[in-house]
Amino acid sequence: MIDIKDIRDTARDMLTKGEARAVIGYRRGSRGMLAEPAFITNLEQADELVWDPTCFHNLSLYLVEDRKFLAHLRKTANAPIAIVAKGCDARSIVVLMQEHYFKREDVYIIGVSCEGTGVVDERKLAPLLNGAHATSAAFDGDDFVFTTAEGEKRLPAREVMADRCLECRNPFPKEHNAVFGEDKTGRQLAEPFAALTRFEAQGNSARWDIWSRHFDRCIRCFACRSVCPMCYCDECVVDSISFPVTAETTAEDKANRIRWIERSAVRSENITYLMTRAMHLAGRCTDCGECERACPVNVPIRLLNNKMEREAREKFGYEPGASIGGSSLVASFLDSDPGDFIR
Amino acid sequence: MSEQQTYEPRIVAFLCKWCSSAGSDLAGVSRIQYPANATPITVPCTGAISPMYILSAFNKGADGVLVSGCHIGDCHYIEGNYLARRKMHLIMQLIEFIGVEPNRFRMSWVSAAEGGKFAQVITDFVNDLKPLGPQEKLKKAERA
Amino acid sequence: MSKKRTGVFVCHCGTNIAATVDVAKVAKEMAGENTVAFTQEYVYMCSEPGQESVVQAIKDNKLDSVVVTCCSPNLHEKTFRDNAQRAGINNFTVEIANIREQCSWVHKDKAKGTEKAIKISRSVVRRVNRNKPMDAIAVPVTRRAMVIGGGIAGIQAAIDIGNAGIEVILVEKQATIGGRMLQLSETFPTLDCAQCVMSPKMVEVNRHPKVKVMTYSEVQEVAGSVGNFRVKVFKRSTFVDPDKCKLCDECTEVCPVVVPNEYEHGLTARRAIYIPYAQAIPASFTLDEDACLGLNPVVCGKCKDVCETGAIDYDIRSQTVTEDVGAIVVATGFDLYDQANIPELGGGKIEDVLDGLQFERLCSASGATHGHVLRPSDHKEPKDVVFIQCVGSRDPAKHCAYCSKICCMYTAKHARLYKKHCPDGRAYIFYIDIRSGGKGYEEFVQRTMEDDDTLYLRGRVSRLYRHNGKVRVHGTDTLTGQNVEIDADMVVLALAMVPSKGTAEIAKTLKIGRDKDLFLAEAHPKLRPVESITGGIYLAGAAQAPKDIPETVAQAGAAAAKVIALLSQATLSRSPLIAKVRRSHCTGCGMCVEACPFIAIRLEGGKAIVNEALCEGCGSCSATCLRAAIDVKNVTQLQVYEMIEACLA
Amino acid sequence: MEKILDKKQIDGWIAALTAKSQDGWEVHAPMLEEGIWTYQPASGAVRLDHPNTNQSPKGFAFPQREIFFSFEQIKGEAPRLTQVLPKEQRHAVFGVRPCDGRGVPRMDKVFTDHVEDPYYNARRKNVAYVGLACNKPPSPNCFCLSVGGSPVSTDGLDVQLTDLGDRYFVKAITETGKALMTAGGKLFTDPSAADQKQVKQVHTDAVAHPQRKINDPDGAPAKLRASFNSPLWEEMARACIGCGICTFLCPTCHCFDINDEVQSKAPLKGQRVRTWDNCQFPDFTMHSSGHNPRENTGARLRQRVNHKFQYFHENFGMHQCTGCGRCISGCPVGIDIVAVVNKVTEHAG
Amino acid sequence: MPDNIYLPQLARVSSIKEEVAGERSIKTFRVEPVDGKLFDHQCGQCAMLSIFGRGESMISIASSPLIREYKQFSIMRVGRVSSAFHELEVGDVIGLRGPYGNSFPVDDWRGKNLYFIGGGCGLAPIWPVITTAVAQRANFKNVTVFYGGRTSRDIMYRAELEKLRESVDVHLSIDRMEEGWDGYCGFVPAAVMDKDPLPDNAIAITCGPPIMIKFVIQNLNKLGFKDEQIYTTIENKMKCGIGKCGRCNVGKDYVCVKGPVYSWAVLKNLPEEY
Repeated sequence: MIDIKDIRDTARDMLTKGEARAVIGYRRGSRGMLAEPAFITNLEQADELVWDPTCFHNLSLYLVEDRKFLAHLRKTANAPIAIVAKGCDARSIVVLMQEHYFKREDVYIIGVSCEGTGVVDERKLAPLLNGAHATSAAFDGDDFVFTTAEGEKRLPAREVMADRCLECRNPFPKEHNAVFGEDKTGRQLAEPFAALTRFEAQGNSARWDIWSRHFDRCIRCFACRSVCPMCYCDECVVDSISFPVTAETTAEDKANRIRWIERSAVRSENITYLMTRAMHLAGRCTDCGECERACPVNVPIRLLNNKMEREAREKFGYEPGASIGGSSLVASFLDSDPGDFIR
Repeated sequence: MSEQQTYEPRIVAFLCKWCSSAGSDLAGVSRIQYPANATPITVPCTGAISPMYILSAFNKGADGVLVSGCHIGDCHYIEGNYLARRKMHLIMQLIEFIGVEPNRFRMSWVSAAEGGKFAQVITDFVNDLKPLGPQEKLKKAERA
Repeated sequence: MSKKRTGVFVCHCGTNIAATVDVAKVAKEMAGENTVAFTQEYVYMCSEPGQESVVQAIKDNKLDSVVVTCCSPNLHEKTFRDNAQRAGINNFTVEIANIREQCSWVHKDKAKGTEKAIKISRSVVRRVNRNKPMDAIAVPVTRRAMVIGGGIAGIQAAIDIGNAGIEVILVEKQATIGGRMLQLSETFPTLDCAQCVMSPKMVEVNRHPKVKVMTYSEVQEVAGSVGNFRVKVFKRSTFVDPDKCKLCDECTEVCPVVVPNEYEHGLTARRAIYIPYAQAIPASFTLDEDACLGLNPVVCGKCKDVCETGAIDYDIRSQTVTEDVGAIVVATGFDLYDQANIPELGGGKIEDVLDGLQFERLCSASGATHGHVLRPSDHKEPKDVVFIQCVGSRDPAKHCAYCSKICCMYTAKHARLYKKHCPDGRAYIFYIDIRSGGKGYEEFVQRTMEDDDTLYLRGRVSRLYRHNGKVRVHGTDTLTGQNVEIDADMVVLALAMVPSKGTAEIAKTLKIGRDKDLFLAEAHPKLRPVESITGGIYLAGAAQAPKDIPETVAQAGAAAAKVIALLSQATLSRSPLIAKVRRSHCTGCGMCVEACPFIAIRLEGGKAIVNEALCEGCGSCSATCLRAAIDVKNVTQLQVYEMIEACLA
Repeated sequence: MEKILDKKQIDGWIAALTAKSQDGWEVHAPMLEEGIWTYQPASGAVRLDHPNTNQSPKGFAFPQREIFFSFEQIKGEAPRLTQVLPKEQRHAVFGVRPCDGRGVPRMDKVFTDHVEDPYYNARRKNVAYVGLACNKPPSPNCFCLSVGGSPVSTDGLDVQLTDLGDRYFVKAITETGKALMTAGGKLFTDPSAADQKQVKQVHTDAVAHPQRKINDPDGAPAKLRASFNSPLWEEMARACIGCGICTFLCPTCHCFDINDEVQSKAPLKGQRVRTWDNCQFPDFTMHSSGHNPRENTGARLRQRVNHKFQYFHENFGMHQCTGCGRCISGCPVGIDIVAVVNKVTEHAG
Repeated sequence: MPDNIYLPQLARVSSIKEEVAGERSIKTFRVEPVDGKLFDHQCGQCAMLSIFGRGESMISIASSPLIREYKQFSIMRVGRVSSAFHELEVGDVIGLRGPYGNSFPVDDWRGKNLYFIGGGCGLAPIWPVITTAVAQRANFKNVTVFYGGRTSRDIMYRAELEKLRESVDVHLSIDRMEEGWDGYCGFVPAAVMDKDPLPDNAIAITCGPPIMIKFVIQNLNKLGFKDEQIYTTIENKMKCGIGKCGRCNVGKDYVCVKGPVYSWAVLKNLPEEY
């Protein structure tokens, strides 16, 4: 069990000694039980830090934001930034460093092990609370404890945990500067890729029927990519809502942006967007599951990413976020890569 | 005539300049006949084929997409086809995963000497595409 | 900036295109393209009047770009680019739409052919719209050449290049140069002694002031491109200093190790320390590291002890040498098809069934039997000898599809050599048909049939097996329709020629293609027969296709001429179609750096930078970049995108 | 017109509306699909037991994608434009919550003020909203009472339903509403005095239900004006990821983009299309030069909040926010418009 | 205003003139109606120009309202739509809708001295006022035009400016000295200071790069011009032109409706979101 006091002490310690210019962590938000991202820069704020089953966010996103912000100001950081990171989040940080987005010494990783559990899936929780709204959530061994107006409700974590956590193989942040919680790597709460396997068991046309409805529903709010630390491109190639302009940018550059897809949120365009995103996350997605959680219309985006992840793992022996110096999935190859699909 | 007979699949064929495009030239020099359904786009190397090209071709209404390059070990640029093999594997898996017929995407190795093989690859592809009918799943609707 | 003004020139190619493509319709459709300011069709666009009309149209219509819809760009891209340049248009705004090889020649249905031709043309028009004029990159040339393979082809090429005053490095894998030709006894059709022809050549090349011979060496790695290759050569240690070695042979007498002699095709044995042939160049012994008891004086050290000149030194290390050259000739020669693939003919397991080269060694005065034809099993003179042609050749179902070209001739030669050695012996030749094109070749075969009383049997041999100390040969004479059964004392197989074992490896190292039969591929079967598909790399000899000696020597000379022509230029122009980084979009993730096969990209200040001297423009970087921050000039993602659009319009 | 409709009869009413003879309404009602409530064409089995729909019903009059016109041009000729107006089809949207009902007049303001938007009008005139009062707040983030609304508001609605257990109390708000009810004919019965009493009680209880609260909604416009340069904006937007959830789910967000979608380049064929846009996207206000008047998430959060609580109020005398709470519930990172408005207004004094 | 405000009128390009060459080139397009007549406009108003298949762009109308046969637009090549404009040829047909926005209160300025201060492509939005003032020369007292470009090649409307000298004062400037240049050398705000214009009974109208406008206004204030005497125009990204698409607002006002013309007295009190 992680004692939140340890995290708070670490944060305070880092700030006091000037070893970190900020600590990115979680704090209680204004919406019921939910935690929200917090940017701690002074000692008092450190006491706001929380660690509970609603700490969904992959905070490494904010490391990306931080770098963009510094770049915008043309500043360099005077001290590292500290960040609270779960297993999946820490792997994201590794991928970001693998892609030279920042250096190892720029980040102080306060690892938190999810131990035997993970984060809650609000959609699984809601029916179990019978319409009540939880005002707090806490870890307790293999259970989650929720407070509602009707009193305390204890539920086995497995029943309300997010699929991504059930299927997680590495709930322990291997890459870290400090770490809290027990290393339960190898715990097997559910088969890895269980949801994917279930989905894939269906035939081609059944899969299409399901996906076509999902693709129809997408409203292209881009929450999936906005919430994703890997989607750090200044301009998304497939459908951008931003365009980096520098002194070197010519009118021609601006005029010649490729419109791979239209802005219209129609099925064909949504598919191309989501598929491109899946391709671009292949070998980079560490299955933090934030895209799927953020999606306001419940598109199971994780399945797409999982599919790529499993292909990479099974066919190319590739694990995203395994090492900072590792090769990238699509920029490397092995002689033994499968080629039997080629005529 | 039934629709099946009149339907002619539209194929975009990405050919590497050194092997498959040359192989396609050889098919021409050898006058080996094959269906006219595939429009070639010559690129320097299969390694230069972005997965976006495949998705875009389907988005713009291709019934099938072919990627053809040098045999493994023969790449003019040493490793381009290795990189392509990996990328194309992923994109093919993804396309199939969402329920698009896997036969709509094809990859082949055709060397500069394999004119006959090139013709065969196109012929087979067209034959495999015909029963599938027009590709509507990924295609941008004319007017929606 | 204003809109591009493209001219589209549609070629009929006589009826080659016009018969199956409605050329007028193609021109009309192209005229509807936004950027097309002029269209024209003509019966032969590549002819003088055709080209002249293009120049005129460019001038009259102020065109800035040209699309010629005609044959493959491999044929006339340069023609039309040069032509357009005469009219003041940059080379790189001229593109070819291939509607002949990739369209009219392969489709009969005119409606469909026309439709496809329009799509092809339209896609190229859209591409050209985004083409940027640019200048070729000038690169200095390294005035040195390398020849890989020290057989007759390599030696000839090296001498020819050296004679032009250009430094050459001749790299040979074996301990001596000379290759296959040095193993032959006499050569057809003149029956002159191979070694008598070969030895002076070997000496000449070895003594040539411009040629450096590296034997016992292999090419490991090649970087760079035409004009500037950097080659790493692995030079194996012979443990013998050739300058000190006096060829006294005392070392072999004390060496306790005996292994089969590969230079004699296993007909004899050699020691761990040996000299391949008496005429070997360099004239020095070689210590076979693999066979030696361990290069360790404690274990053996007898050769070292006995060597008076102190030429043997166990501490000489193998080394990797880096050589900068501007051009490379590949002459890696041939091997014979592996008998193990043909079990019905003994699969290489019957002692008295020999291959052609073994028989050459038997006939050779320097060979195991000092020129006496004796059969291996009992060292007796064979009285009935069966020669079988086309073994492994011309058999697309099971073996090699091609004709090995020289077997008819050397089998006839073998029969005659045999008859010379054993005038009372009987020679039988199984053949499919006789191919004797070549100066004096047909006469040579006729003489073999008539004067030397050789029995030519038209047909295939179905089986060979040992029978009462002889080899029973089951065959059919298709002329009489009779089954033939011969109990032979010796059988000689004219095995197919295949590219030498190292050829696959060297092709990979050099990035040059191979054809369907795995010989090295020439850039064009007719017009560029000695060039590989990679600039600056040339082909000579049997590594490219089966051929005889005069043809090999001719090709070697041609390759040398190409090298000389190339290296006579002060600078070479490199294609400017290389990668370009869009810095605003580059995040410095380094994927392109990793994907680049040419180590042409590096990260600097958080952005990718392309080394223009190394980039080959393959585009692997561009397809790998997640943010389209790197593109190959004139084959940009935008251009491909628009081509896709055009194909599906 | 006030009537009682047995819950079992609602499908009958819908059937009556859908019937050709009754000018062919297309009826839409909230359905649960893949874990979310969406408006879907309804033919039967309608049970209005949804909390609130995932997306607001604004799309009926202002769809995410609207084709303005198509264009065609052959090289050398003038383009031909063909106006594409929405199909004449009447839509009755059932189960609209009061907050979403209050979104309708706000959208009307935007699209009819200054100049009329022909596409919005063409659709709007054919949409009827059949509302459903909130007996208790359907979401923990509801705050309609703070923005001048109420769980029993009838603003923007044509009919209001109130759930009385086994039956609905049905009240026509507009003439269109009356027509809708008339179509149901005998399915409706007259309310008894007890019904009248019960509905009053339900409404009173509904309003009394605790909700989230904006502390000083009336003072907000002035206080926000005064806080334009407050450092709070950037601080509160630190977590903002710039996605479009808050605006795309909002019943009153109306920003849009206009683009040409090209099917063929030569001959030119395509359409000019309007799509929803979002003030939280970085390129929303970015000039071609790269200059962006609202450069960071702070400025963009301020735009969203000020638009709803200051600018709209200054222009039309009402808050643009109707308190549905979707932007709060939907935000992946916990940006909470109630908390934001409260914090800024508190700091403004 | 037509029924469908989003449906553009077709207009044919009748002449194209390259004003400034180079990477950020400027071309002036004169367009005439394909059929029917064009809308009337007032000085300072804008129109939404379409290239079908490319999109729309809001451009200020550079011709005088007194000219009804055609409208003129000077467009700098900066992005997607403007690049497409630069590829147009005479005879091509574009789309046009408008007019949008407010205008300069020219009628209120009768009997006053007018100072026009422009920089770069900022001459185009105030050009209709200049040409109107010249056409109705008697209505105004002194009319003075200050205009500057980075180099002499960046001066737009060169010939027109020379012709203007016949009736009004024209002071041209470039940033750095060039051979053969006989005008002022230095930045536009300094060029204005150099001539020391008097604020009495005067109106100053300025348009150009934001940084230039900022210093022009500072200098005008120094010279004694009151904020009410200074006018400028602003540009924000626009899509609809009618205050609905929600992106061009500065505070509660949509620039496409309440702008683009502002007196500094008004503008300086608005949030700086432009």
